[in-house]
This record gives sequence, structure tokens and C-alpha cells, in this order.
Amino acid sequence: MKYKVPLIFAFVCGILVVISEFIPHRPFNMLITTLQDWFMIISGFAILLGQISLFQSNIKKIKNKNPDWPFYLAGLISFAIMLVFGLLWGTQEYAGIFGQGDKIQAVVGMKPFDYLFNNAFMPLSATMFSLLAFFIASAAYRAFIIRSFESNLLMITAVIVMLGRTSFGGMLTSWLPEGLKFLHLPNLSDFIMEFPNSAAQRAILISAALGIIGSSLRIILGIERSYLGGEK
Amino acid sequence: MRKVILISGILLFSSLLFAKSIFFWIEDVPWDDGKALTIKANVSADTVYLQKALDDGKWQTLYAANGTNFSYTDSGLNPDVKYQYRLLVPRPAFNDTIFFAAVAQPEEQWFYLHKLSYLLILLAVSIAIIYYVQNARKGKDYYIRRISGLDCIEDSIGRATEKGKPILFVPGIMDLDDIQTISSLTILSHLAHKAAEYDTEIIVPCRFSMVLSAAREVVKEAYIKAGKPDAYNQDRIFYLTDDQFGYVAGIDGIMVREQPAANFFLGSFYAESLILAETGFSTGAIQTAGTAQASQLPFFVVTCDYTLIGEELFAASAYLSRDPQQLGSLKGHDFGKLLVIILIVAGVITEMAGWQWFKAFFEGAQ
Amino acid sequence: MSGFMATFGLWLSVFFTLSIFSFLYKDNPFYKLSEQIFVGLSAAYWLVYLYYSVMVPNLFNKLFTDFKGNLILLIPTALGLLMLLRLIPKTQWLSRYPIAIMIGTSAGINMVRYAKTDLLGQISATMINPFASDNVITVIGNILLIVGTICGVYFFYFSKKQEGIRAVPSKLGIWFLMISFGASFGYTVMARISLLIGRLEFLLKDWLHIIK
Amino acid sequence: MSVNKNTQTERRIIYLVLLIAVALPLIFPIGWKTEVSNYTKMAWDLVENTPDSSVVVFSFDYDPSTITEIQPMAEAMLEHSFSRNQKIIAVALWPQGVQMADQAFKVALQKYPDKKYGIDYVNLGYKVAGIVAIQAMGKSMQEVFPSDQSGIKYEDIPMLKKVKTLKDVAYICSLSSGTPGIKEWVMAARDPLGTPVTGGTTAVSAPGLLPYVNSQKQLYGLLGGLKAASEYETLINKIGSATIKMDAQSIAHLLILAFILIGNIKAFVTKKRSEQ
Repeated sequence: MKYKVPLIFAFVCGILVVISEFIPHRPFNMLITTLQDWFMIISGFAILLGQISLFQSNIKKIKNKNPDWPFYLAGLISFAIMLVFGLLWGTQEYAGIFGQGDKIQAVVGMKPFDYLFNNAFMPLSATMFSLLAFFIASAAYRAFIIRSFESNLLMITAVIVMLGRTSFGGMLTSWLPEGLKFLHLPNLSDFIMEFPNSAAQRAILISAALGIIGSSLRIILGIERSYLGGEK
Repeated sequence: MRKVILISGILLFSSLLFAKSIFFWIEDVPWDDGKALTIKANVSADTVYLQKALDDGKWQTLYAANGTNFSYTDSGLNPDVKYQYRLLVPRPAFNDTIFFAAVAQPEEQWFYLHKLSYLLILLAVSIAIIYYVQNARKGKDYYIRRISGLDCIEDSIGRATEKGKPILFVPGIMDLDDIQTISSLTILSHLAHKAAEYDTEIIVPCRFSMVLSAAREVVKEAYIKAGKPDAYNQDRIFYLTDDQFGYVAGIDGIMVREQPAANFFLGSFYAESLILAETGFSTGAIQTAGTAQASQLPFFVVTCDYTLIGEELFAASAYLSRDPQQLGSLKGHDFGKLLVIILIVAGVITEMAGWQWFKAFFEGAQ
Repeated sequence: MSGFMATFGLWLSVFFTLSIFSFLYKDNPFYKLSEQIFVGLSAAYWLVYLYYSVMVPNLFNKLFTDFKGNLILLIPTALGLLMLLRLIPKTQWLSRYPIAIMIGTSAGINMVRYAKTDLLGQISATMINPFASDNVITVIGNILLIVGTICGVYFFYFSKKQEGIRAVPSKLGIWFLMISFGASFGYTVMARISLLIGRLEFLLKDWLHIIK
Repeated sequence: MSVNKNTQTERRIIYLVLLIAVALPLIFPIGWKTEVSNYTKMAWDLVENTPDSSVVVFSFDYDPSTITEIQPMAEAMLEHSFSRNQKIIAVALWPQGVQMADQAFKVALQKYPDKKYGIDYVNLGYKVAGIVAIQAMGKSMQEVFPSDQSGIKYEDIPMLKKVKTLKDVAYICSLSSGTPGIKEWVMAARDPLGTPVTGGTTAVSAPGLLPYVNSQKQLYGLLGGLKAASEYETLINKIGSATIKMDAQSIAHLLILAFILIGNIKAFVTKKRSEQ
């Protein structure tokens, strides 16, 4: 019972979506619209589930004094503060329980939720990402060692494209005569992107698409059940 | 003056009698969900006005254009309702306007014809997959070539056991609705089974609650199958955050603090892949990666010992599990690839020969 | 007062920027603190916007304004609540129903969309007559495009051992893939660098006022 | 632990050198010129040739972690679209996209102060479930967006009178840094409905989206990375935030190439010495 019914649900929903792609007639286009609306609402609850289980796991870590528990506590406190700010005074566009909170806006200069977004969330998120530049630099220095012909090919293309993608590259080869215009770095880099790169990316897209069709089919037909967890 | 209107009136009246008037007629848009009508006319006049009867009796002007082979598609209609249209043809020479009327009801067809090639390919691949899967279930063994990235899975676990360090498995940063995550979980079940046998700890940080619960079930099953249900530690499979970068930062912390000997990044990855692979690289762990996300493959190829490229991720889960369904569907995919190659070659030949219909058939001209 | 809050806000973002950068030196309490605050803030952000942008307009408003007309919406709401039961181990199996609907619908949508855009779309886009254009560079390019796509797809062919004559298209396939990976790597270096430039511009301009 | 020690110091030196190499050109700009690639030109053509006062959709599918690359694109394309007097619907498939949209509109409105909310532009806010939301928009926009961000009913917004579904929109421009993003818009809007899709993305995802720029124009041109943003800025002759950063970009690239060179020479030398 615990497996049969969910699998039937998955089968019905999957087949309905596939059929409504090809059959325009009445019942199907109506059904697909309602299914899509339901999907959006349920996935809203799924995000809610994620947040609550984060809440749970953090509390558990704090309770049994996990080594970094003060940081998890700080995480929970910032979660609570941001949530309370969001619900009480709302965000830039939405009014909260206390309406637009003009008094607090006068004091803080903007809504507290947006204040935290601009001065805490934004710098954290942007800076986290910029770490990548450092990692790519050290990866280029250490990991980018020519091992085989293939990695040689990878490296030469990378150098051409990197030079082609900067203004410096353009100047480096701007002296080329008309006949050899093809070797002008930006043109060469655009050629690599337009033809060999698109060909290989297309091959990856096609084989990935076939893989996805296969996996989706197995899920709809109930052959693939691991998402329900456990025995076949 | 009145004579002219009289004649045009009779003309009009007679045109209603013929099945299809040569001046003004309505065609149902074929093969659609019955929400559109194409109104056509062929009248020698420089501007004609198309009007539609609203339910309150008034006429709403929809479109004005030159009369010769005039055509307008009215959409957003209701298949159960009859719609009345009329065409006003002002004739300055006779300073009068004659009008043609017509009534039509859009029909709902049962199939989008222009999607025929789309349906055929989908059916061909699906039937191939179902055919191979049924055979695989009946025990027919299919050959799959050895995927080099998989040898690394065996030595990674061996290495982790020697060093007594845990294995870190990252099932990608997307939710269960991403097929790569599900293939990653299939590989996780095999990996957890091996880890249970060798008594090596396995850490699985998850980004979404559904992935978390599926991963816990999968690892629990693997430990039970390996005969070590009590060694299964649910807390090593935990939820971090929904945010892409909070998740990666959390995993970095784990890598630096717990120094796992083997890292597995299998599933769907985005910009954060390099942080994971680079930090893992610096902790000296042996790293296997696999994703169908083309934009992240260069990083994994550059910094990981082994990388499953694109569909190799799906093939690896079939190869590892030897599960008849996955083996069968992989053979189905291979059938699809041969079909793709044949179609492209045929398409190029027909294009070179100038027969445009072949490509148009596959493009599904709207 | 709001002047003070603005400068406090600036110093707050500088503090967070520098504490994340401190991870480059080594993992330290400042980084761990910012890491967890980031995790908390992002979780709250998702929740607040989920509530205001999705739950209120698409569900609660519809139910409150005309309950009768939207009775049907009670079903997805019930399924959503079932999903939340996953938190209690005893009733976890109940959450399988909404998960099955979600996964089934996504599988259907993935199957249909990927078949049209990635399979059919890319096949018909590769059906080109390479000699159609007069510019010799484009002709060579188109030949590479066709050969590259076919060999690339062949590389992902798993049913035959790729030896002897069959190794040639597969080798060509991996070469095209490596060129594409090299191109992507080059492209991506730019992306990562520009993100760093963005943060340094913030530090140099807004904080230290070195650049105008 | 010593092996880890000297790799740690080696990494820290690399980080420091990179930091300086990026900071210097920001302080002392050089002003190299950039050439416009045809992918950027295609996206520009779509916005340029879309008829006056047609309704278009801008989808903000990214978060603050990629603002350096995508925000200049958003500002430049919004300004260009306003200059062509197009009516802009802003939507977001990422929750943070809503704030990104507001900030981009603030910049664009400085140049076009006379644009009025509800008549020239509207922000319909964030919707969950990515590709499913797009497919639902393909059937009925009002179903997905009962009201705009500030609570005004969909039917009371003047500019949305003639917009029933995504088919009634001139083009869709998705500014995206991952999933859901441009790929989902191509899959769920361009292929089934035929509405042209263009967009801007990080340089990371650009190569993966280039196969869609093909004979069928599944994707109508694509802006990839900061260089494309500065190219678009030169096309609408605006000295925006992208162009200023291009010098630092070029210097950093040269530094990375130098690292690759030194790294390989060092590896070659150590391999030679270990063979003796």
C-alpha cells in the first residue's frame, strides 16, 4: 500500500503531462493547467519543509553541543531576526503585519528586511562567489599541468579563448593582414565557440537528453523507485 | 445608388448559400485545441475592416488590411461557441460599403499534426527503452563497456579505509526532480553498500529535504543489505541550507575539518563546483566527479582524478548496479544515439541535395 | 539617525566581506560565523519571499476572497501539509504521496521538454548543408560542427567496446569535448575574475574611497 | 603536515598576487577598447528591432552572487528597451531576483524618469517551481500572477490588458545564472509557443547555451559574462559599470596565463629531476 499508490500517482501525473503535449482536446489542456497550479503550491510547501528541517538539525546541533554550536546559534538567531523583520514590516514591495513600518523606515533609512538584505546577505553571497577567482588562480597554477594530448588540447583552447575574450588579445593580433584576419584572436576565439564548442556541447546535450528521457520514463512507469526510498 | 446596394445584397445573400464563398470565408486552424479561427478574404479593395459580433450585439473591429488575400487568425476562442464575423468593404468609387458575413465554430482536434516527428522520436526511444528493459528483466545480459571513472570508486573506498578517514558524497545541489540527483543516489546506494562492508563512514550533506530523506533511505537500505543495520548513522546524512552558497560553504567547512579521504561530487552542479573540487584538491582527497552539467565539466576534468562526462553519470549508475532496468534503459539510449547519428547524416544529405522537406518535417514547422 | 545606520550598514558589509575572504588564509571562527549567518539569512529570505510571492497570492488570497470558487485548491494544500509530515518519523510514509505527484509531474515535463528542445531541436539544427555559405571559414566551421556532433554522440555510445576502427570516431569525439572544455574554462576564468573585481570595487570605492 | 604547510603558503602567495593584479587597474584605469562579438550583436538587434510600445518580459533569475556580471547587463538591456519605448513586465524565478529587478529598474529610471509604473513597466514578483511556472504562464499569465508585487490585481494593470499568455509578448529576456534560467525559458516558452527568447548569463553558463543559438534561433543571441555586458554598453554607447572593469579583467587574465606557464615549467623541471 505504501508503494503501490504513490507509484500510481506518479504514473498518472507523468502520463497526463506527456499526453497533453500531443493531444489538444478538451479534458487534457484543462487537467494539465490544474496539475501545474497544484505543483506550484506543493513545491512551496516543500521549501517550507526544507526550512523547518534546517531549524530541526540546527537545534539538535546546539542541544548536543556540537563543536561549532555557537555559530549554529548565530545562524538561528539571524534566521529568526530576518524572518521577524520580513513578517512584521514586510519587504520593499510587500506590507508586513505592521504595514509599511514608516517609523522604522525613518530610523533605519529603509525597511529592516531590506537593510539586512543589502548590508548582510548581499555582501556574504557576492563575496562567497568571488572566492572562486582565487581558487581558479591556484587551480590554474597547480592543477593545470599538461598530462596528455587531450589536456594539451584543452589548455591551448583555453589560452586562445582567454586572450580572445579580453581587450588585450584584440590588440595583440590587430596587425594581421586582411588574408589572415581569421587568426585575429577575437575572431579565432569566436570561431572556436561557434563551431567546435557548439558541436561538443550539442553532443553532450543530446546524450544527456536521451538519458533524461530514459530516467523520466522509468520513473513514470514505476521502474525507478529510489526517490521513494528503498526496496524495489 | 440604391440599385448598387440591392445587387451587392443579393450577391452577399447568394454567397452565404454556397459552401465556400470566393470572397470571404473562415477556416478552422487545423490540428489545434479549437481556440483559433483563420478568417480569409479575397476582395479587390485597398482597405477592408474585419469585425466580430460581441455577445451584446455590437461589432468590434479586429483588423484592417488590404483586401487581396486578406488573412487574420483570431485566437483565444471557445470551442463550444459559434462566432459571427463580417467584412466591411468600403468602395469610395460607389461611396457605399458592402459587407460579407460568415459564421463558424472552432473545432478541437485530437492531435497536433506539426508535432508528428516529435512524437515519433519520443515513441521510438521509449519503445526501445521498454523493449530492452523487459528483456533485461527476463535475465538477458547486455554488454556495457567499462567506464574508466568507475575504477576510481573502488580504489577511493579502499584508500579511505586504509587511512581510516570518512568518504564525502555530495549528491549535487538540485532537488529530486533533477534526474542527475536520482542517478547520483543510485550510485550512492552502491557506494554506501561498499562503505558498509569496509566499515568506512560516509558523510552526505544535502541541500533539499526530499534529497535528504531519499538519501537516508538509500543509505539505510545499503547498510541493511550489507548486514550492518546498526552501523547506519542517520546524523551523518544531514540538511545544510537551501541556498547554493550556504550549502557549498558548509561542505567546505566539513572537508577542511573532517579531512575525508575520498570526495564524490555526483549529480547536478553549478558555479560552486570549483570551490568543492579545489578545496578537496587541497586536502589531498582522491576525487571523483560526475555531472551532465556541461558548464561545470571543465572544472571537474581539471581538478578531479576522474570525471564522468555527461551521460556517463547515468551509464555509471547502470554499470554499477547491474540493475536490469538501468542496463535496459542504457541500451535504449544507445539505440537513440544511433538513431540521432543516422538522422543527422540523412538530414545533411537531404539538405545538400536540396530537399528541404526532410528538415522541415523534423523542425515541426509551426 | 539614518546616517548612522547607513555607515553601520557599510561597516557590517565590510566585516562580512573580509570575514569570508579570511577563509583564504585558513578556516577560522570569523568565516564559520559568517557562514552560518549566511545560511540563516538565506533560509529566512527564501521563506519570507515564498510566503509573500507564492503562498499569499496563489493560495491564501484565493481561498479567503472566494472560498467556494477555489475549493479545489484545498487538495494541493492538503498534499502540501502531508509533505510536512515528513518531519515526524512515524508519519513519514504519508509524505510519499505528494512526493510521488511532484516527481511524476517533473518526470513527465522533463521527458517532454528535453525531447523537444535538446533532442529534436539540436538534431534539426545540425541538419545543415555545410557548403551552403560562400565564406570558406563558415564552410569549414559547419563541417566541424557536423563531424563534431556525430563523433561527440558516438563517444557516449556504451554498447560496443571502442577499439580498432571504432576508436577513431570516439577519439575525435573526446578531442572535440576537450576543445569545448578548454573554451568553457577560458570563458569561466573571466566570470570568476569579474566577481572578485566587483567585491574589490566595493572595498576600494565604497569603503576606502580610493577610487571615485 | 609539512606538505600541507608549503602548499598552504604557496596558495596564499598566489591569492595575494591575484588581489594586487586586480586592484591596481581599478585604481589606475588603462582604457583598452573591446570588440563586439556577434552573439551580443544578435541580442541587441532583437531589442532594437522590436516594434514601438510592444510588451516584453524580463525575467530576473539570479542572485547577488553574480551581480557583477549580470547586473550591468540588466541595466543596459532595460535602458535599451526603455529607449525603444517597450512596455516591460519583470518576473523572477529566483526569490532574490525580485530585489535585483528593483535595483536594476532604479538605475534605468534615472535615465528615463517619465516611465510610469503600471503603464511602462510592472514587477510581478517571484514564482516558485521554475519550468512549471513558465508552462503555466504559457497557458495564462493571470493564473500565475493573480496580482503584481504591490497587490494590484492583474486585470487592473493597464499595460497588461492585451497580455493573456506568453504568446502575446514580443520577446522574453532572461537574465540567469543557473537553473531555472535561460534553458527553461527556451524549453517552456520558445519551443512550444514560438516567442523569441534572448538573455544574458554568466560566462560560466554561456558555452553551454551557445548550441541554442542556431539556425532555428532557439535562442536569439546571448550575452555571456562581463565582456558581453561591456560590449552591450558600447552598443548603446553608455559608459557603465562593466566597461570600467574590463582593464582589471584583462590584467587578471594575463596573470592566470602566467600562472599556468610557471606551473607547467615547475612541474616539467621537477619531473626531469625525479627521472635522474
